[in-house]
Amino acid sequence: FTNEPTGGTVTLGFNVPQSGPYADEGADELRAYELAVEHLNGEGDGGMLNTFSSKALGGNGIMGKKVAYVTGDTQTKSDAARASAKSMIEKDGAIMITGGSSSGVAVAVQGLCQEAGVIFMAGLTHSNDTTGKDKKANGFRHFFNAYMSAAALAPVLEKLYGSDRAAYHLTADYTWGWTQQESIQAATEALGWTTVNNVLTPLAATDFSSYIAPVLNSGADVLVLNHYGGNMVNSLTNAVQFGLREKQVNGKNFEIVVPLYSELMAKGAGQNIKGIVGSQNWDWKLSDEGTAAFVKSFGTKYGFPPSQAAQTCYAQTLLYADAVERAGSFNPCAVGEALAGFEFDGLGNGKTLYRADDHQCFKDVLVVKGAEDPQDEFHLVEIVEVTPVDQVTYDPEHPMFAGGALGECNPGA
Amino acid sequence: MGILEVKNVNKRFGGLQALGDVNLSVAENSVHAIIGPNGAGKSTLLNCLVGKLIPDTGSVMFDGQSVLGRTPYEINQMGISRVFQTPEIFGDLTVMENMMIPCFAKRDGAFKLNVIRSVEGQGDIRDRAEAMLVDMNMADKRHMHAASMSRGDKRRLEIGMCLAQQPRLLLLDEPTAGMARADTNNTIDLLKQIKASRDITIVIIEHDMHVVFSLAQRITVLAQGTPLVEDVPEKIKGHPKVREAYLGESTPA
Amino acid sequence: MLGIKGKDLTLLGVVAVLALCAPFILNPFPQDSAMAQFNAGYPDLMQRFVIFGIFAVGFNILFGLTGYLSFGHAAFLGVGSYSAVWMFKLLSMNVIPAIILSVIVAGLFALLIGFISLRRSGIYFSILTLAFAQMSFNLAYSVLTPITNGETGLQLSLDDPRVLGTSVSDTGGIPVTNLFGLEMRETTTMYFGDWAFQFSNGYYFCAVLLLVSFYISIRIFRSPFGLMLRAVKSNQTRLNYTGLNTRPYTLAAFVISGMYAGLAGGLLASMDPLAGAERMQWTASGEVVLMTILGGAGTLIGPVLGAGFIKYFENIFSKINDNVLHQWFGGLPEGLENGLVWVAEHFVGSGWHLTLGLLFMLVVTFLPGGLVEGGTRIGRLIRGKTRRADEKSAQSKPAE
Amino acid sequence: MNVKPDFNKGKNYAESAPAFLSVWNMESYYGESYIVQNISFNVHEGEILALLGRNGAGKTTTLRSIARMNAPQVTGGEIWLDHQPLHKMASYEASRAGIGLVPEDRAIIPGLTVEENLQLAQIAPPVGWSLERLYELFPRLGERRKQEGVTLSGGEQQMLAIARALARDIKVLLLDEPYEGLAPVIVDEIEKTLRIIKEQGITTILVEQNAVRALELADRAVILDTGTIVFDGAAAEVLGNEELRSEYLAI
Amino acid sequence: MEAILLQILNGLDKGSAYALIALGLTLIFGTLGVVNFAHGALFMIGAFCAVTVQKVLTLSKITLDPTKTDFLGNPAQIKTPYVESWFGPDIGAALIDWSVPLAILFAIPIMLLIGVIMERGLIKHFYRRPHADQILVTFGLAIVLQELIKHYFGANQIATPAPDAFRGSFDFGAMLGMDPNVVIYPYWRLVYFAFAAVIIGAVFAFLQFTTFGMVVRAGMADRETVGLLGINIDKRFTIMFGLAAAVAGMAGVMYAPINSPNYHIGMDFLVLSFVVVVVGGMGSLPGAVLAGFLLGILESFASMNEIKSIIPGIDQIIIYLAAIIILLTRPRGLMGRKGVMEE
Ligand SMILES: Nc1ncnc2c1ncn2[C@@H]1O[C@H](COP(=O)(O)OP(=O)(O)OP(=O)(O)O)[C@@H](O)[C@H]1O
Ligand SMILES: Nc1ncnc2c1ncn2[C@@H]1O[C@H](COP(=O)(O)OP(=O)(O)OP(=O)(O)O)[C@@H](O)[C@H]1O
Ligand SMILES: CC(C)C[C@H](N)C(=O)O
Ligand SMILES: [Mg+2]
Ligand SMILES: [Mg+2]
Repeated sequence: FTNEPTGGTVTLGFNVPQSGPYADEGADELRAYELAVEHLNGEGDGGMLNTFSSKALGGNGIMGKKVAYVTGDTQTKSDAARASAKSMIEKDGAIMITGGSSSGVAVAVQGLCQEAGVIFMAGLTHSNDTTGKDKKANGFRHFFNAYMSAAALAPVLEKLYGSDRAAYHLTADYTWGWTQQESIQAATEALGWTTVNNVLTPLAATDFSSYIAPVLNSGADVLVLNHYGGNMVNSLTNAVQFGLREKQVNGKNFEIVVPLYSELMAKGAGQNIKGIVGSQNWDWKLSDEGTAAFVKSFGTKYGFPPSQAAQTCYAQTLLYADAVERAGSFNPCAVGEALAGFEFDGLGNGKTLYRADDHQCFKDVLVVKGAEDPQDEFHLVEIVEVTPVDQVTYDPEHPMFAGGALGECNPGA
Repeated sequence: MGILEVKNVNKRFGGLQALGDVNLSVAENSVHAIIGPNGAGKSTLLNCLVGKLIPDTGSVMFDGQSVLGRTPYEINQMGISRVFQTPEIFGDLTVMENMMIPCFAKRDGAFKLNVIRSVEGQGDIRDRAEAMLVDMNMADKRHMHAASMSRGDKRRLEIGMCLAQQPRLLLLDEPTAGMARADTNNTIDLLKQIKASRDITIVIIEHDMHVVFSLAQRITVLAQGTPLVEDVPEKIKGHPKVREAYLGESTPA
Repeated sequence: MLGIKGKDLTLLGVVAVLALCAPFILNPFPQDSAMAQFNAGYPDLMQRFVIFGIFAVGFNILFGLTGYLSFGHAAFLGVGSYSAVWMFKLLSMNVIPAIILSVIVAGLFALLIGFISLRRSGIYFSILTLAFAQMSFNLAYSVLTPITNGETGLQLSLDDPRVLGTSVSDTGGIPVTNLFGLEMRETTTMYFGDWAFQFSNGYYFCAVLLLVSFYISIRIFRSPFGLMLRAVKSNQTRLNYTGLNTRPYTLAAFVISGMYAGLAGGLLASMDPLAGAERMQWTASGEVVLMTILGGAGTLIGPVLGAGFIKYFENIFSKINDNVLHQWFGGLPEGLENGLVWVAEHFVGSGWHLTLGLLFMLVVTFLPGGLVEGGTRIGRLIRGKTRRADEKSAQSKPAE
Repeated sequence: MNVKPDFNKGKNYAESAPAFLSVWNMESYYGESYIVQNISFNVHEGEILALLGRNGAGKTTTLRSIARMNAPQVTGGEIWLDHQPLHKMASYEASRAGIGLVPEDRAIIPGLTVEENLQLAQIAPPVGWSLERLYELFPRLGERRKQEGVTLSGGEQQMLAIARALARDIKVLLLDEPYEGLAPVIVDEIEKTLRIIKEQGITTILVEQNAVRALELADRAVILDTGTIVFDGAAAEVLGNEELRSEYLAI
Repeated sequence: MEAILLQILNGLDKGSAYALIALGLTLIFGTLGVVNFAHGALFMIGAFCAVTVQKVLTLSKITLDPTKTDFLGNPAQIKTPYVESWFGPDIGAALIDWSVPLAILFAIPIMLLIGVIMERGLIKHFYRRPHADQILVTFGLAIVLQELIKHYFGANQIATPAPDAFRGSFDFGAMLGMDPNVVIYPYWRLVYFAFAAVIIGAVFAFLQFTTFGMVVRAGMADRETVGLLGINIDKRFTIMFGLAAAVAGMAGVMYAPINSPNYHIGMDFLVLSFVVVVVGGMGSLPGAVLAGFLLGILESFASMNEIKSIIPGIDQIIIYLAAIIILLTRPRGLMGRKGVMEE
């Protein structure tokens, strides 16, 4: 199989955005990867190795081989990401690729890994398509997805804002935006909300005022921002500038919802984020022992708590290593088999399942809110609710995920 | 009927009437000079002939065909070549290459997608350009960068380039301005020689009366955009109005 | 030979040797040495070198010869890629029809855009091409998603119809691009002691096309057509008054360089069957401009050097992380090691852009003619200072 | 034979009268081409020096070198104007020291009116003739003061260029082919002007292809050939020297 | 009707941003003949002046509070900004609140300095070089500046709010007698618009009515001749560059509250502002301003739902489409002069 490790080391490829708008997330991912490698090689305090329910890993590398790694820059472009991944595979002999920060990139790199015959641990990607119509046998996703965000958010939204609401959507015009919008619209309409409008905005837009300006007069009383990163920071800032949050429409307070949240975005949006609801994959303030162990080793090493990006990437590295140990082989097909249907706990998300049908991970989802009065710059987000996994689970044949095929695993040359 | 017929041409620049009702007829195979004070509109008139400017009214016929509404390259392809008042040459190319381009234009017309053969291989073009350089007394400068020549040399090169096209009508806008006396004389001889060896009509604008009187068969004096007189050189020389408005007292004969 | 001679033939020969021996030349360091990071001899990067070399060579036909600075050439590259991927999806995994279609479609696209943009010159032309390319990019990125698959990029899938060929390979995967059965991704590795050299079919296919492209570009440079293009750059007025219509010349140059871009795009897709919209973005158009200027606009070999230079930094420098740095400086005392790593890490890994930016500035400031001029200067240094004296005496000869 | 002029002792190498502008062993290059090849000559206060020679002889290059333009590069020699070392100056400093150049292409500044072109010359010290005085000398310019400079006819542009030089307080006027392209009447007029300027005590170097006219006006002449000086003497001497006339001037 | 008024307002505001950036760009472009790809970076640095001032004002004294713990279980740190402890909590808080306007004062000298250093150290060697070389070197510089900012401030956006007094919006519609909440406009954008108008007016007056302006205009057309007239044009070009940098910087400072800045903000604006400059006509200041507003308003209109439903995706291409149409119908853009940058 491709890049079978023969010497005393095994090489992993960490392909993260080092430039472009997601570079900060990329940097945090990289920190987590380095930490994971440290722990796998038995250095440091072991982090979540100690809390992981599977005990196959012994801190002596993977199957006795020391873990080495290479890093690359995806530039948040499918092209560059694939080039970078290719060089990891061709030049450095990487046996597994992980990372990324955009669904487009993840889908593109996943396709490459499938063809090259290596395992892809998806990292940050939230579009339904990654494990929906674009799923691949060699690819696995630990992160949650747009459907899950919507499913987790809906009950909270109902509780907070009632079931008689009219929503106006602004949506980033690409795969993640579309699936996010579709999901949240379906979930809120099920509550009885109506959807006034859905406006697609160019990904490159930086000033959203012309999209925000007509919202107040449209009859909507909720604005859903299906935006991420800079898009979200800017559209939210614009919305607040236009005074949307102080207005009353239909006799109710006007509200803004941001389905996909992150601490880094909260930082960019500053005060504007206060009280705004959204969902997260994980948060360092969770109280389980896996989280505590991870936050401790990450915080000690870097001086600040990890982001959800870091936790996702850390967990995926451990999961891959563990699967190799359990399979007793680096062969991607064996690893894939070990991962498919694997159920575990102790990595910070509670009980978790890698579903065999689509390689999507199922676990609890957090609903969070911008803190009203943050005690320091690490407490910008507070947890509103931990939505149990059952509530966000869907059928593999759900229409939002249908189409595409997992295909066969490919061990490569 | 002359080969070039200009009828009632008017041209205004904003408030300035640069040309007012210009009529001009140039006989085939003659040398016709246009003289006149600075700013009289001589260059403007030439511009109207080659498509650089479009007259506001009037007509310009070359060999029975109107040149108005045609692009400069079409007009050139009809057989009209022009030397500019400030030299227009290919500064980035060598003198030889400068000379080859009009030869290509003559042979291939306005456009030919000639990507396969090499310039080196075009013996006929090379020979013609070489011959022209010899005629212009510039053969030793053939590898020089055209931009780095002195002004007089640039002007000679430009004349050579126009002659290389073997035009039927050659328009010269102060061809010997700034040229050393020796080269001025050479140019006069060259023009005479070409005139003698084949059919060509020349319209020349010049302030150097030595050149004008050596070459011209007829002279039009332009003043403030309108022709003042038109006559043979001898008559012009003595014309009182012309002396006053243009020649001055110290004109060498 | 081949209708070219002298220096040009030598140059072609040098490029041929370099291209054929690239797997050796680019992998000068033993596999496990600390310097192995600098090896660039793996298929993907070698392919990129030659493909972007083709792109830049074509761009140079327009920019280097006519001086028309197109800021939208990436659009043709992108169009070429999309055409090729569609060919793979619909017709066959053979690269030949895909590449032919790429070149044709890019050529037609260039004809359309060139026809309109060439009505203007100078910066106005640049902005027109930029506007067209950005429009194409935005359309590809979202509006035309059914054709381009938006941000993700157009990929092959298991249910492509593929008239001449199968949708799914025997092993259940997506079939591989090939040249009449010769798989593009197939790579043979040769070991010499600690050294490993990779020979990839795909690379050699691209390299042959680079040689052909380069050869054609030499012919164009030396042809009457090339002379006319240089005349366009030098003085359009004179050209017009010499009876030549500049528009078809510039348009032909534009289309030819668009076809080169299409070929490059088609090859990119043939090596890795994905067409991302970003490759049409202005930054991508800017990149080929930078490659050409950096290497030496208007020179034959410059663009290829420039392309290699930029791609090397993008792919090699971005992958050096502090882990690697610690390895390099590992032998030194701790304090010194950390100091050096701290300094170096600003310039590599995520700092690779910084290094690239600095190099742009240095090269263009000190070598106005680009890398080629650097080469010339070194050559002159070696040959000594005798030249200048010669020139002096030549100049002082009487002019007439 | 070339001795560095010694201003302090009021002596110099070629003439007994003190040199006002002295060019000493000057060498100029365009890139790698050696154009002006080690030339030396003197100009005396108040005289008109005709600088003659064929096309490409290096006349323009010499003037530009004296005016300290960016190109050509002067690589050797010294230029002294009234005890000031011009060779150490940038062009704007040379202008302040008293050099006024009327370049061969006249260099009227586009986008500026006639009057603005003149005003521009009076921004930096030292200021010369007033605008009124200039308009008196060139009434045609006065009539066209609001017109954009570059739309003037050739002769008018020439006048403007000379007027612009006079608008500064200059010690030496460098004229590069001022008669080129001008109608004979205008040439007469400009010649008259040059005489007036001479009466003001301004020293002039005149480059001109119309050698006879130039020599009639000038006190002294220098003839250049391929970058070297082949004659340096009284103007009348050239007119009387058949050999010089035919060899270098073809007159 | 209201929708149109709303979009015009929006366009004005976007237009002022475009116009301000394009103004500086065309100043350098038009006066010095330099294609400055680093101009966006200057705008970005301006925005980061605002960030820096905010950071400096919020520099805090750290005390440990044993009653609370931080995320690692250590005693929590309590931060009090120095300005609050020095000037008292009220004045201190007000200073922090007004950090963006204060940053203007800080940005002007900084940007002038940066501009002067840039011109003296780099740009001046490129006046006589081809535009392509200028593009390469300034693009290189832009990358370097950008990477430096990224290195010190990170890649994420940094919130830089406007003073509290300018938060929220102003109900234009209600003022004109329409229903409330129909035509609203944020206060800070009004400020931005007014600010842009003042700067644009000042620059115009400066170039048109001062001798300095005339010299610079002359120097741009023919620097050699201007030198012949005894004028040290280099010095003036340096000042001009400093000014253009200051304009870009101020535009950046004031823009920070509208969009939280990140290191990339300059590049995002760069291409668009080039389009604006060229559509306006090379070297024409009024052209740049006109084109800025025109394209800003067009962009606003194109993002109206009513229009998008007729032509899908029009909002993504409108600027480029408009640019193409304008350049094809008006050869030198809206107000370009003949011969500038046409070779
Ligand atoms: N493009 C233009 N715009 C405005 N005025 C112009 C333009 N071209 C020429 N003129 C004016 O038209 C008049 C005639 O100019 P023209 O160049 O034809 O003169 P000329 O007879 O060739 O003079 P000269 O002998 O000095 O070259 C002049 O007053 C000139 O200023
Ligand atoms: N920009 C330049 N680059 C390179 N060489 C140049 C340049 N300008 C002039 N030369 C060369 O310098 C030499 C002298 O030129 P210069 O212009 O001084 O001659 P000139 O005596 O003024 O002639 P003319 O009477 O034709 O104006 C010529 O051989 C010319 O080719
Ligand atoms: C970075 C991810 C968490 C979200 C991203 N916008 C996506 O495309 O999926
Ligand atoms: Mg004329
Ligand atoms: Mg000269």
